[in-house]
Amino acid sequence: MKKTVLVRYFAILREQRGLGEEQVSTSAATARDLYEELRGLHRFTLPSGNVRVALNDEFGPWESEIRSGDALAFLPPVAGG
Amino acid sequence: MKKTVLVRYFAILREQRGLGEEQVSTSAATARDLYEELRGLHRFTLPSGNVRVALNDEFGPWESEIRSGDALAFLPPVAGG
Amino acid sequence: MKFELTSSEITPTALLSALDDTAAGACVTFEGRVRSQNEGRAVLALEYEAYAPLAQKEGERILSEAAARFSVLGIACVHRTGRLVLGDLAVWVAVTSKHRAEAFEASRYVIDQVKARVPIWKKEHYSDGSTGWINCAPSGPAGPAPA
Amino acid sequence: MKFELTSSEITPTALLSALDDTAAGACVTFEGRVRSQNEGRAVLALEYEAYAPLAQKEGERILSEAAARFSVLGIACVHRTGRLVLGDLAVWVAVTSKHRAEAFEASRYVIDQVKARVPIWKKEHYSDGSTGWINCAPSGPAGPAPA
Repeated sequence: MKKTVLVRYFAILREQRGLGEEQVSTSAATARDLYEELRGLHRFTLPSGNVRVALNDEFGPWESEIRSGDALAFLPPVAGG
Repeated sequence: MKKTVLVRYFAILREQRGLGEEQVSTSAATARDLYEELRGLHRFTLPSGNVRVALNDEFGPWESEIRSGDALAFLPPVAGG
Repeated sequence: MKFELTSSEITPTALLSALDDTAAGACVTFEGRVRSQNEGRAVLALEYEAYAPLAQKEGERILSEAAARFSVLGIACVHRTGRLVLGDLAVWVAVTSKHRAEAFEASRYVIDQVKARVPIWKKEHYSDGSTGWINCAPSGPAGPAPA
Repeated sequence: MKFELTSSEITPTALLSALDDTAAGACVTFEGRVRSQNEGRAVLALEYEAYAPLAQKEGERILSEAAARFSVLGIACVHRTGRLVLGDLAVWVAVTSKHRAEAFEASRYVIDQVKARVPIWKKEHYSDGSTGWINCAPSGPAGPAPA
């Protein structure tokens, strides 16, 4: 069964996707499944091992189950400072 | 044979001596001998183990021989910063 | 204790006066600036992009951790976002404490953790017209860039 | 690279601009201030006395050592002499470097060595009217006071 989630992209992922956020309809069960689905679709260069996921504005594990209405963000390696 | 040296005192030694510098006529052979002589005379509270000596504006060992015309300074434990 | 993201120039003087405290014997500040070279390439400008809600939370957590680990009196960190040019202040950390060891250790902790954990990204613009997202080469390590 | 003793107020802003360098990605500053308490006693003011010619030489030696040990771009230290009141800046250290580790390590080295080696003495004036030369109790240890 499909669910609809908000996905935010940052930095290199935002540029590779060509937008900062979008509503995505997916049947992915976990955050990792969703990232792999989107990575295939948009040819993201970063493997999930180099990316972190945030669920509803908090860091989460890749195995987090996703539900309709969730907001996910995919975070490339950070480089503040 | 007596020699004449300039002696400078700092901080607590200056206060215990009551002046910042003076010409001293002494037969002391080394800087340590001179400090011990002055310590007895002026009742300095600091033993030589807590004091350093400078000879002609440079740190020196307590065993430095002193000569007429030398400038010695007796330095209590420092406390900058 | 204050963590801040800002898109306008960081002004240390005003920020420091908020930390004034006559109980403080020590104040250590760290300034991270845009430098002219990175890994041998001439840098003209850079952009910082932040995931603001989570960057704010993570920044505040780092300051709380530093305050819990080290005996400090005041602690602050400000990070720029947006476009910066050479010499601009990118990040500023200040810690006040009674004694100096704590201010050194806490400020080092804050900048190390901010660089490693806060969701902020840096894109460099080079003199040859190319650009690059730092740490985002597909095969490169995921660790933070130095300094 | 500059070591300075001064009997007038230390003004970090002017001193920092002398260290400006677009190759510098990091600047660490340390400020030592007159604090209101020392070992449980209320401090109102203090006096620093220096053996100026030797303090200058020893301060310059410390900066040279730091520059030789750590990869720094700029390094400066200013120490006050004379009478200071609460909150006054007593000593200021700044180090610029490409990367942050060197600036932290060199600034810590400088302040630690300055406190341990430079012939400067501190007399505290307490709220009860008494005074004391720090580290000069006859039976006390000869090491430098913290902070």
